[in-house]
Amino acid sequence: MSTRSVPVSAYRIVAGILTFVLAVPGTILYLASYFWGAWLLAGACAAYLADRVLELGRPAFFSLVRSALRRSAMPAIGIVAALLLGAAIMLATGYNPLSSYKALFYGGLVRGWSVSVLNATPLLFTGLAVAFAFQGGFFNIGAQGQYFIGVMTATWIGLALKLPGIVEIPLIFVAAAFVGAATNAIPAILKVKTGAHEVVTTMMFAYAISTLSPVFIRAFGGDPSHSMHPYASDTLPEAAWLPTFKSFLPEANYRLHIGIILAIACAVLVRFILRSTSLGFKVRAVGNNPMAAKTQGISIPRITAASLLISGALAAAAGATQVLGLDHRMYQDLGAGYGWNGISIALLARNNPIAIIFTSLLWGLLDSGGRYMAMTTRTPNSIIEIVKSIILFLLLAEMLYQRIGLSLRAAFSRLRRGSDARTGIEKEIGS
Amino acid sequence: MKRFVIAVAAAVLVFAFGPGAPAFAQSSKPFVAMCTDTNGLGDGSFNDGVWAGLKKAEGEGLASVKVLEAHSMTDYIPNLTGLAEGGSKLVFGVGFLMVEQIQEAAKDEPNTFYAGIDDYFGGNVPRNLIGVSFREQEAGYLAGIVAGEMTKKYYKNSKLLNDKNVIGAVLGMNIPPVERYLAGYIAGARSVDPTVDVRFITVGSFADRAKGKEAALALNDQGADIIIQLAGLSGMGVIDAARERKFFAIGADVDQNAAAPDYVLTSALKGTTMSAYLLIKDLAAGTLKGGENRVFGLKEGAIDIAPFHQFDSIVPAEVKQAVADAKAGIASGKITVPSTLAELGIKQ
Amino acid sequence: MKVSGAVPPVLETRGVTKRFGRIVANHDISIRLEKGEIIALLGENGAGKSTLMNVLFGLYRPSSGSILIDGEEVSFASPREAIAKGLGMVHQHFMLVPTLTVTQNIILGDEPVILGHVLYRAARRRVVELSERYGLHVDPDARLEDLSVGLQQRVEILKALYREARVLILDEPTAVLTPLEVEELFSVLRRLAEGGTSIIIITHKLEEVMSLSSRVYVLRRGELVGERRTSETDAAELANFMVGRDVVLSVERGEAVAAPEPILRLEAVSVRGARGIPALRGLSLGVGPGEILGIAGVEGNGQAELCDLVVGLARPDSGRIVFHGRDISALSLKRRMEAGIGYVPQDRRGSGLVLPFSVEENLALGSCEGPPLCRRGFLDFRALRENALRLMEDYDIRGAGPEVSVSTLSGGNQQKVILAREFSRKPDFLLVAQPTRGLDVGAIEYVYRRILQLKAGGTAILLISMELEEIFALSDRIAVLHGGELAFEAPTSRTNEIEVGEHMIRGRTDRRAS
Amino acid sequence: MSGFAAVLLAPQLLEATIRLSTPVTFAALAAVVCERSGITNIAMEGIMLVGAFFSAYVGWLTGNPWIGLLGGLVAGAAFSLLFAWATVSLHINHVVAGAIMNILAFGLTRYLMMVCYGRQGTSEAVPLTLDHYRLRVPLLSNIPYLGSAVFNQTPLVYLSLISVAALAWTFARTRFGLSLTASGEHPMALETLGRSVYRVRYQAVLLSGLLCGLAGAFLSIENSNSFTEGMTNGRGFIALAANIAGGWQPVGVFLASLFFGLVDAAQLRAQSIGLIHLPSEIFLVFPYIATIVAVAGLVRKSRPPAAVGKDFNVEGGGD
Repeated sequence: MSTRSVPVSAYRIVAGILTFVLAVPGTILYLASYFWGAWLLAGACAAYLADRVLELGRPAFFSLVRSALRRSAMPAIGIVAALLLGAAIMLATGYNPLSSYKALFYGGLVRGWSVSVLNATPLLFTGLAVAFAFQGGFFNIGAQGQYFIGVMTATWIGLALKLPGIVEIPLIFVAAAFVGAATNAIPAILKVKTGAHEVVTTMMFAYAISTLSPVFIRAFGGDPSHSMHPYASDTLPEAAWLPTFKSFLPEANYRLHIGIILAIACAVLVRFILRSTSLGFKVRAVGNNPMAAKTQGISIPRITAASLLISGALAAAAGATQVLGLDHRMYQDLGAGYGWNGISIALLARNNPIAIIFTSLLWGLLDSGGRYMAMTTRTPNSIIEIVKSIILFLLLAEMLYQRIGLSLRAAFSRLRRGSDARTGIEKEIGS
Repeated sequence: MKRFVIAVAAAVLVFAFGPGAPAFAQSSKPFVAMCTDTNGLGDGSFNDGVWAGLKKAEGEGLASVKVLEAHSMTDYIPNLTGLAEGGSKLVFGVGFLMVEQIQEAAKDEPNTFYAGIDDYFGGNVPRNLIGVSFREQEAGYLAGIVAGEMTKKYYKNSKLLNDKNVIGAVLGMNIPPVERYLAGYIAGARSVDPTVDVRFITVGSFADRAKGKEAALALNDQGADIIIQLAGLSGMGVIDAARERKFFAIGADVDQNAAAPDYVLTSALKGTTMSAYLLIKDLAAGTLKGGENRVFGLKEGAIDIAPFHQFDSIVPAEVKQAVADAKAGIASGKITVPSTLAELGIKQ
Repeated sequence: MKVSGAVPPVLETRGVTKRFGRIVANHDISIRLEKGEIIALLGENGAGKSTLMNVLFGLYRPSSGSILIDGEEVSFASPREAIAKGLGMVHQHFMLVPTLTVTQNIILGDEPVILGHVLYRAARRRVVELSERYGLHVDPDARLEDLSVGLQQRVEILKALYREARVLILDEPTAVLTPLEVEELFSVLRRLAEGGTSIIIITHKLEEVMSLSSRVYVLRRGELVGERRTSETDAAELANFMVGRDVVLSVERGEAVAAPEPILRLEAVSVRGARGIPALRGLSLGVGPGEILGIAGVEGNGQAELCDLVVGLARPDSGRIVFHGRDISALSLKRRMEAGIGYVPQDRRGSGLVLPFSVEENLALGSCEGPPLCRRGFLDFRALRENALRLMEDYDIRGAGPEVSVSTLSGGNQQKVILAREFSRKPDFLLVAQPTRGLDVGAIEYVYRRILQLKAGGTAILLISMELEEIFALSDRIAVLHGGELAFEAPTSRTNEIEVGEHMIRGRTDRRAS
Repeated sequence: MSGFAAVLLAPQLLEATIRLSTPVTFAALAAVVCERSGITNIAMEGIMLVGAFFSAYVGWLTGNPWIGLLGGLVAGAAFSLLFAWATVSLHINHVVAGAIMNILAFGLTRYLMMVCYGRQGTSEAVPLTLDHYRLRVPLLSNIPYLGSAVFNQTPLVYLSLISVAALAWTFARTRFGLSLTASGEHPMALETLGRSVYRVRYQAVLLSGLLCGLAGAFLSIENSNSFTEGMTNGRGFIALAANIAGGWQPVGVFLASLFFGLVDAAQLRAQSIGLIHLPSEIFLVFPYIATIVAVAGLVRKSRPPAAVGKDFNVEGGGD
């Protein structure tokens, strides 16, 4: 209701600058296991909130906060409930949930935080890839395939060209994104021309790519008679490696590379594309109602193709980051499941790019914490997979909450009214 | 030295784990651990083999042991370093997929020895790192001799054999260790009879049992009466097929006779067990040396062929003699077994 | 609960109320139906007629109130129980499975079976026998999707008869029928009533009420506002009841500026429909500036194809479309939009709006290519917001701010969003299809006023509507589409509803005569 | 020696085709039942895996493969009911729910491996497999070419053939089949005729769970003798493709599954004949390519059930 434009005060400028200045180093420090970076982030939050208060005025601000809290209540409840269910399963099968969870979170958030971040990096990219396709109404179930295309492209260029890193790394990213997009062009064309369902085609492409990848690795794996470990290609020259955090933060884990920063930047970029560009607007329109988009002159095939291509590019960027940042070579596919996990992450974030940053970190920490748990307790870390699927289930089953809410309300009203009437609990949902 | 390590390990544990410190670092024996690759224990192969070596050492009172399983490649480093933090003195990383990770782990944890089973490290190897690799072709060669002899000359000894002089191999994926096995196998069979027909099929996965079976059946349809499995878990399917169609299977890596005692003729043994055991023994004796690649072959006692079990009577003394001769020849260097298909003139 | 002496009504409701969340769709409704009687339930769109019928039929459960059959209170948990009690329903949107045969459709849900195995031969015999008994002829083996709409409705009625329905409820049965088919339907219904079946017909068409039913209930905004014997009332009184005031929609149309040169012209355009059958055959027409041409016709006579063709969702098989003297047949929808063609689609929620989008986003839909809303591929949020605020003010869009999702708006306000979007582009030509379907009277008047304003500004308007009233209220000229051909065309002042209705039924009389 | 054609024409190829296609046939039939009722099911992979695990586990515990089979069926049914609850009652998007079910199945079977066997990888072998009950049909098995391949088979292979016929019959002739079709084409029509769409869809998903359970049991206790993690290896997705290529018809789907099986069997054999020298991966990629081609090529000729994948909500419809 506050549409009157508040004159931009000096306070707001300061708050804005402060938010940015605190948030960026805070994020980087925290990701690098400098946990005091959290203070900077808290400061950034405070500055941001102050800015919002100044912008909206107090009542509007508090109603905004309330609605934000209400919106985040369900995910929080879902995650807690999933952990409780996981605990119940552990108890039932003879494992100690308390010590397991203690190890899980200690391992994921503190001890193995750098591993959590490393895990989250490719997942953030594939999550964005899946989400972008979703926004355009398309289910890219084969992000795994495009991931490997990205890996191959990065390996190939990394090995073939000997350029300074400042030139080569951006070049590799651009090329990987391009080839990844091109890979998705085939399912896109099949979808547009024949209607072949993308769930099948992208999946089969992913299988085909991962089957063929050894041929590629052999081509770049040096002489097989000398190579004792043929699943991997040759190592990329160091010039093509992504810089590590250690190069500017000495305490950081030496494997931690700046891929996560690129991924977060990518998430911000994707949000910007979806929200603020004409293309993103059209993608969302087509995803939500293709018929209406069409009658407003938006070309469905073109937008479908565009969202698929961008999706493919993002998945390929995941592969390139993994090669340049962590592996420095190509490994054969072992079903690492970046594609599948990308789907989970996108679903959990409801395709919101900014939320994907957090869901991918959640997945990453569950993975690394789960391993720590398996290492220090006897609990098998496959329980983590179960907990993950329960989280997904609980967060997507809105109906469940409506049901529970309705029956709770009915139960209350029955309590209040005694037993005079059978109150019909209807499975109504207002439209 | 030993005491010092334990003290360090204990300190690490206190800091790392707090109150819930695990129980495994309490004995005075050196603590030895292994990380499986993604196939995990129960693969009837490398992982099980190394684990058997650890158990053997534990049985002899040389060490206390622990195993940690990996489910994806990103598990490797945390597993490898985590075990060192947990006080392990020697950590085995199983499988060539860990080659990069184990080097980094070794850099990270200089006070722990790392042994990469099936790994070969080029260049300068860190002083706490040991590469353990094998001459699989020698095991393949021995199996090839048995298969070639039986299918050519002694097919009348068993109803499971035929007179077609065809033998087979089922491969999981087309990778060099598998290729080395196969090259040795073909060379061994040809050393018996140059006209022997050796056929092989790649399944495309180390975990698709149904397809492994189908590949073996296809080879059997083409007359192969002895088939070696070089396919990991898919190889279980080869044994399934042997049981169903009644032909001989040859196991690989470890003695797989127990999987189907009536059909597994023998197994080509890769001494993951022996190599692990030998390294632990060195460790216990304080003579373990890092910074090198150790290639275990027949000569070192890490490559062998499994006993014939109940087929001992079917396999004639001549065959056993031929195997023994080959062993001697290889050990003495008189026989050099080819390690690639290219050397045999087979195009890939 | 029996009234002593008298035979209880076949069907009765007492104080039925149905709420959806906070919306009250039916409030305290009591109706009564005697054996062999035909009653009508009259009301505008959204008056709550369909909800009431769904309550009767067990699809919805009443929030309060009771339903009595033969004087006994019943409570239906599902349609199955309603069917068992002798209720049969013919839905407005047919509940028929297009890929199944007529016989399968009729027996579905009540198949003659032995151990789960359907006795198709017996079922087919039964269907043939039924259709002969009631004169409802239809091929029992035809696939449903191959039948005409009229025949499909027969199948619906047969479905009810197959279940030995004593009460037949028909929801807007004539909406999709040609007048000839309507006559046939009515005679079938009368015959059924004579045979003892009780019938409820739900409609918003006064003539039908007068010609068919013996009693009529009028619903308005979910409430029962009147009950009359048909013989004791007339159309005017019922209309009054229905809309809640005296006069409907006499809008001051203003005279069309006589313009010799049409802005948009269709020249002998032909096109095939979805299943390859010619949908438009050599259609020619033109609309001039400041003129409204109303296309009357029964639904399914080529209106949908005409829309697609004019706006560019389909290409003609032959003939041309000329706009401002230029052939635009090959231009894409987008190019035509840019050239000045606007479109208010019939299906508001399906193809007019992106429901999860906010009002401002919906208003920007289609203008997201360049200035003023978009610069170099980036949306200008401030321009978007200003545009929305201005249009919301201009078009009286109420109920929410610009940032609120349109799905929360009422139907009338949603339609206003579409009008605002299309009108604000100042089109030279506008295609309007069914602009007032499902709107309340206030909204209808508003929509009419805006359309006429636009016309006064010199825009050429092609109005497609199934409502004759609407056509006559707005058009300067009226054309009738029948079987994909132009059956009739005349200035509004020189024709009347009877003449136009005749052509809607019979098509081109001149050709028939020759 | 013997040429390419000789190998391809050998009866053993047909046998191999049938063996390779049997699990896919079961799963594809499951897809048909589900999709014809209006539920898009991509959870087949997961349900199969759960079925395979429990078949092997119960078979190992009891020593009787038939009881193991029952265990697999019950587990498949129970797991599929969870899927039905999610899609039908909780109205979660079908594809999304299916994806979650797959993740759950992978995690669950791995977890249960640790709980039940204390290790990963491969489970204990069942003492007796269903292969033991191979049945040779007396006269028919003497038919040249077809006889040995089709009429000297194991129980679940016969059952898959019977299932195809039974389902074809079901769709053509039974009340249940008619309800399924109506539920997938026009659910509201079915609902207004007094038959609950929810109920029909629950039944359909349950039946598909049983079929997937059979597919899993085939893999673990008929074609082999123990459970191996991830042993379904994408067969659930191939089944989805077979369902589309087979035009949502039991017989069509059976033929499509056979075709995929044939491609796989043929590529394995083609590798060992030695006519063409190519990296083995080139052969291995054929089945995937064939799948894409089949789906892209055939998808236009048939059309999916009109309401497949769409949520159905009795009172949610409104206007």
